[in-house]
Parts: sequence; C-alpha cells; structure tokens
Amino acid sequence: MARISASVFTSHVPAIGAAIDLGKTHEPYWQPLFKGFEPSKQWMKDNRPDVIFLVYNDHATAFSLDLIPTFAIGTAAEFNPADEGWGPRPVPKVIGHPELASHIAQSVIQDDFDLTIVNRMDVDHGLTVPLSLMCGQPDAWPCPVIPFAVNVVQYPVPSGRRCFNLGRAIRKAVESFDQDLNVQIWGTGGMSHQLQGARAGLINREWDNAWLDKMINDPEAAAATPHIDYVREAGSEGIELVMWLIARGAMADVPAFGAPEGAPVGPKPRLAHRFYHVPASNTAVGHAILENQG
Amino acid sequence: MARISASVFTSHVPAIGAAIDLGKTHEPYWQPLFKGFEPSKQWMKDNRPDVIFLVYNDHATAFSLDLIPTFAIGTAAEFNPADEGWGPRPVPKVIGHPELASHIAQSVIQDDFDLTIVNRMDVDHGLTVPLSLMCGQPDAWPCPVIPFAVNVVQYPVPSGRRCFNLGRAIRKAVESFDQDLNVQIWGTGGMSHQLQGARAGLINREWDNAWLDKMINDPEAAAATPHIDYVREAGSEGIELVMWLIARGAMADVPAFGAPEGAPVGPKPRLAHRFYHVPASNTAVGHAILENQG
Amino acid sequence: MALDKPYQDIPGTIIFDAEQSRRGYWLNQFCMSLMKAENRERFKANERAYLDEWAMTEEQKQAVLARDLNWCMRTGGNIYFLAKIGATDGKSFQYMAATMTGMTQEEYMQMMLSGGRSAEGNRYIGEDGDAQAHRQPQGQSHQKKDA
Amino acid sequence: MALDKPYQDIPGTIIFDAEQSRRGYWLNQFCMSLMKAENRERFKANERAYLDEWAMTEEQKQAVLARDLNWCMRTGGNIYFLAKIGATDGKSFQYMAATMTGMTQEEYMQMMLSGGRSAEGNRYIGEDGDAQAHRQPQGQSHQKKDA
Ligand SMILES: [Fe+3]
Ligand SMILES: [Fe+3]
Repeated sequence: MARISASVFTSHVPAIGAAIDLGKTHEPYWQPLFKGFEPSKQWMKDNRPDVIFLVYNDHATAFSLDLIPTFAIGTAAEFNPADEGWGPRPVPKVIGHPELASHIAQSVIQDDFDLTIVNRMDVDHGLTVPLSLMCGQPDAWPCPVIPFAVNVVQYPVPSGRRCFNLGRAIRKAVESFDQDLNVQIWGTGGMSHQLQGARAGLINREWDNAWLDKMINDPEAAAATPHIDYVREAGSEGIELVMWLIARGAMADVPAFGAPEGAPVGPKPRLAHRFYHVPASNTAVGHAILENQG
Repeated sequence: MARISASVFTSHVPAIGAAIDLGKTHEPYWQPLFKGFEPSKQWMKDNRPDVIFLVYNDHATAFSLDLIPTFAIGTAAEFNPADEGWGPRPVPKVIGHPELASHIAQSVIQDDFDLTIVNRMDVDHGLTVPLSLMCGQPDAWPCPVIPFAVNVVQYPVPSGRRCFNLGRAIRKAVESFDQDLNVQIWGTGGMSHQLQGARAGLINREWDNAWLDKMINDPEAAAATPHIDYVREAGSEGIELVMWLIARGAMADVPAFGAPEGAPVGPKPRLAHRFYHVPASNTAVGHAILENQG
Repeated sequence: MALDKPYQDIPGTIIFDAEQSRRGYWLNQFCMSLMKAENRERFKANERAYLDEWAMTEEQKQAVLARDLNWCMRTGGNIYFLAKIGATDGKSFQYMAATMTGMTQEEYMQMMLSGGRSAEGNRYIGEDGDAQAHRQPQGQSHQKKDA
Repeated sequence: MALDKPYQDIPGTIIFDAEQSRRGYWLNQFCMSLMKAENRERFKANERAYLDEWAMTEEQKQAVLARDLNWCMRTGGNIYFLAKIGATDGKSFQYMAATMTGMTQEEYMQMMLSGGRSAEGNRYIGEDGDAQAHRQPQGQSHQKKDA
C-alpha cells in the first residue's frame, strides 16, 4: 500500500528560481533565504520519497484564458519546464508517475472531485521553484513528480474547504494504491504578496505567521478562512495559500475522506522545520515540513 | 430573475445530422424518426427560450487525450461547428451567452463543482444535432446557447448523482442571475447504444423506456443508477445518459441545491412530448420534453 | 491498482479507463491527427511511413494497417478516436461497427433495423448471447474475405 | 449579476473575476502571444501594427503602448498575462510592480527590504493607507519622468 509520509509547504517565487539559475544564492540579498532552506535540503536527502504529489498553480503559462481548469492532474510520463518568456529554466525535466496519477484521478473523480486530466503540459516556476528549493541543482530530480495544478488566477477559485477536502480524498486514493510507495505531498504558493495595483508589495508578517500556526495545528480552522481574508490581509496573490490546504488535508491527523463520523484519526504530524523570510522580490516566503508520525 | 422554463432530452446521433444536411429526412429509413420530432419543432416555435443551456459531450473533437475536463462550460461569445473529419456541418455558428455562462460558472464553482472554463472550443455533433432536431435548418439558431461538455469518454465519468446535483446547482445559479431570461436546459446523448466490439449494436428498448419513465417521474431514483447498469443494459455508450440527469436535476420539482431539508419543492413538470425510435444508425433515439408548471 | 473495475465481466466490451488511455495514448493521438486534411493525405500516401512518425507500438501499427478495430481497442484505442481512421478511408460508422462483429455492413444494418442486438445472453461473460467470445465472428464478412 | 463581490472594497486591488476576464480576453490573449520569440520580435518591430492584429479595444491598445499596467488592468488585463509585456521589454517583475505604484524601482525595492507595504490602512477603501486612491502616485517615478 502506498502512504503519505510527509507534507512540504513553500512559496514558489519566480525570482528565487532566477537567483538559483544565475548563481546568486550567496549574494547578501538572497543568502538569508537560502540559508533557511539548508535544513530542508538535508531533510530531503534523509527522507527521499518515491513520488512527490506537487500542488501548484500555473501562471498563464500552460493555461491561457482559452481553458481554465479548476483542478488539473498531470498523468503524463514527463513534463518539460516551460518557457515563461526568458527561455525554460535550466532544470531537469519532470518525470511523472502515470500509474499513481491515473489511480488518484480515478479515485477522487469517483469521490465527486471534477478533475481535468492532462497528458501534455509544460510546468512553470510554480512547480520547478519548490523542487529547486528542496533539492538544489541535481542532474535529475530525486523521484517522479505528479503535477497538480489549481486555478488561483481567475475567480472564483476553489474554496479553502474544497481544497482541504480534496486533500482528504487524495490521501484515501494514495492509500488504496497497491504498490508500496512513500509519497510526499507538497503545497506551494503564497505567502502574503500582491503583484498588482497601488497596493503592490503588501506583506503581512503577523497574519502569515498566525495562519501558518493555524495551518499546522488546527487545519480545519485554516480551511475555514474565507477568500476575502486572504486578499484583504495577505494581498491579492496571497490567495495561493488555499493550495497548502490540499497538502495539509492529506495528513494522517485529518479524518480520511468518507470515514464515518468519530472514526479514529492519526497523531498530529511532527513539525520538522519552519521558516519565514521577507522579502523575495515581491513576496513573503513561508515554509514548513510536516512528518506523519508512526 | 432568470428561470428555467423547460428541459429537453434527446439523443445526438451523428448520422441524424448527416441525414438532415444531405436532405434525406424523407427517406423511408429516416422518416419515422423525423416524424417523431415534428411536435418538438412546433413546441420550440411556441416556446422559444432566451438561452439554451446545452449539456452534451465532445467525441474526441475539441478535446483529445491531451486534456480531458470532467465538466467544461463554454463562456465564449461564439463557437464554431467542428470539422469532425468530413468538414464542418453546414449549420449556423453557435452564439454563446458569456454573461450568463460566467455567472453560472461562478455560482457552481462556489458550490464545489470544479468546472473547467472554456473560451475557445469548436462544438461537435453532440451539440449541433440536438439543435437541428429541435429547430430544423434555420439561418441562425433561435437564441444563444451555452455549451456544457461532460466527459463520458474516458472513465471514470462523473456519477449520475454528481450530474443530478450539478443540475440542482445550475438551477440555483440561473435563478440568481438578475436579468429576466427564459432558460431551457437540454440533456443530450444516449439512449442505448454500443459502438465497439463484438457487442456493437446492442439496443435495449425495455430498459431504455423503463429508465425514461424513472427519469421523468422519479428522477432521484434514476440518478441512483450505477454506471455499470448503463453499460451492461444499455451498451458502453449508453453511459451518455448521465448527462440527462444534469438537465433533470435543474427542474422545479427537485429540491434546489443548498435548500434546507424539507423545503417545499415545485410541482412535477408537465410531459409535453415523448418519443422513442430504433434505429438511427447504431443507436436508439429517446426524446422527452418537460415543462415547469406555474 | 486496488480500485474496482466492475466492467470487466461484460462480453465484447472494453471500457476506456485510465489504464487503457495510458496504453493507447499515442495510437489515439495518431488518430486525432487525422482530423487535419494534410495529415490524411500523408497517411494515405504512405501509411507505414506516417505511422512510424508516432511513438506507437509495432502491434498498434499492425492493428491500424489491418484496420482491425477490435485489435486496436485491445491495445488501448478508443472508438471515437479510431473512427477517424474510418473517416479517412471514407467509411461510414456503421461499416466500422460491422467490422468489429464480423458481419457485413448489410447484415449489421439488418440487425439494427430489426431492433438491434438483444441484451439477452450478452450481459455477463459466460452467458450464451451472440456477443460472447465463443460465438465470434458473427457474420459472413470473414467468409467472404477468404473466398 | 446577483452574486456577491465582497472584494470590491479593497483599495488598489482589482480581482480578476469572470467579468474582468471577459472584458480583457483579447488583451490577455495578446499578452499570451508574447510567449513566442517570433511574436515578441514582431511586436517590438511595430507595436501598433502588432496590436492591430488583435480584437482589442482602442483603449486597451493605448494602455499597452503607454505601458500603464494599472490602466491595462482596469480594461481587463491580468497581471500574470501583462507580465509578459514586461518580459518582452526586458524588465523585471519588481520594475513592473514599482510602475503600478508610482515608485521608482529603487524606492519599491527599499520598501520590500524594509518588510514590504503594511496592511494598516490598506484593508478597506476609505482608510488612509498608502495604497488608497487619494495617496497616488506614491513615489518619485512620476516626477522624474516629467523632469
Ligand atoms: Fe504563484
Ligand atoms: Fe454522444
């Protein structure tokens, strides 16, 4: 049986990718940020998964306004890093896991999540920057990755509660896959940032950290955060945080999807690492690693 | 306030389109079928809606295996008839209703239906054949049409219950649109047919008519039909009937989405017309028109 | 995979699920390419050369060259995609359906005019309906070809 | 439309909803076309001619020619799409963000290094934070341009 061993949460700022690709990680501007991910890179080496289920959003790269899926799962054998206008990032191509991805798609569609199945898609910084932050600059990513894209660009985006419940359904799907796989689920994007208008550059350190506390310790409550709170408190692009709730909802301390009321849940996850830094370009960078226990 | 006045149900066999386009409707093979739609064409003239919300499926036309949305709503200003390999059908282009379509998308996504929003899409026989059957060969379709495509090609397809509940959410969305529009909702595809394998040509007249009875009189029960029953009893492509449940779920006698338990429902719809015919090429043709009362 | 596939006990029927879709990806994408007139011309000019441009298995290519739609489906083909091969050949859908049963198009059309294939004996593998494996091919098409 | 738009009371913020998306469709699709190098070259060679190939409103074209991103957004542009104009111009995202506030890139970068813009006074229209309409433009960029 496959199982989810841990969840990883991190912002996915494009400028971080550029800093890595251009060898600027030791510059004074970037050094504090990358220092915060040193323990994470070590953790990845010590806890190498068989598959990463990576929740992110596309930023007008693979999906234009021609077609906007609320939830899209990548079931292809591989995905190329996208050219976002400056040429593709010099990072390894992403190897998928078609069997597990299709299995998850099948399971969650039967649980009434109306996924779009994608077999051809380039992946942008939303997916590749978290991989770079956690894995550095290897010749190949350490394991297959299932891309899972969420619409957070055109409103209405899915609610925090919908995302949280989807995470629960994904866990159920993973646990019904009959190969013995160690799966990590990553939620990316956020934290506070606003990229537009006279309010561009908004950062709300207090709100971010309070939300992070809640996401870790009382995820049901974090899932109840209305959209308007993200926008008002954490900037228009802070809405990306709903994607973290997919990963959080898949952890063992949350009741499994479809489990009877009052069924026993697993223990609280262990917080292996937590980090927060301002700024990375226009954005506050939040990061946490949660390990399922026992 | 917009409101749903009626629902129309019909098969959407490509050969019917070809028969119309090639002027064969009076041939002995086709005459009984088109005779069955004479009352429907008159009914359309007498009950011209402002907008048709047309539920259908794409048949490897607009969507290849590159991308398969479970539910896709067309929000564009217009949609061209697709070239399915024999050139586009000589029918009018489809004028959309972007405002109502976007409104419905916004409402049902907030009700946890994970739609894909589509702004560029050609529409195939699944959408144009029902229009031809109901409207004949006009120079322009009588009103704007919102295309709503359901994946019934690659399993798992959405369950009958999911479709039925989506119909309920669509009704709620329509009724919260503040223009005064008369909206029809059409469910298309089916009835029994199998287009593949040694079992090709399967037709189950008894099952079809029993299901049609149920769909009309006890839609909750029809919505509970498991996928396997459609396939076993009505052929592999009989699964298209789940799309009829979206239209049926939007009618006034079904509790509105989110309505409190025991809230009053509207009266049973009036059956304005019902028709069944075998064969049209490989398929049993079923048809019904239901009018909301009062 | 531990997910149920309750649809595997139906005779003469292949459900196009995620596993079939994965298996048939390039076969179906090849079919999709036939939506474009210039690709149809190139395919007709040299079928084998055109097929070799696609990452299909040799078996899939053989199944296409043989126009054996049942074989195509066993290798992951989906009928809506495969129908584009028939369209390229100028064949009707009824012709294609007939070929999958072993009937001539005339035999198949007569079956449909008489109300279609009965579900009796064709609901479960192991019954004795005309779609069961032990009763294939059903019609005269095969004999004619050999004659 | 009778649906709630609770996000209209936030200063300096346009939420890209279905209505904005409809308004900005061709503007954003024009931006998307700049993902291809050959289109970037054609745009740079003759911006007006390239814009005239798209079904954009005259106002949208003027907003693009002026590189006024706030104006672009008012006409339906989305920042992720509009960013492709900046990429074509060889500008960083921080430069683009700065232009929307009236700050120079240096001023904007300093604001970010000091912890970013505060939410205080910027949560609701009618407060007195630096993102409120009556406090625009915020920086020296405008003066410089006029000098
Ligand atoms: Fe992002
Ligand atoms: Fe169909």
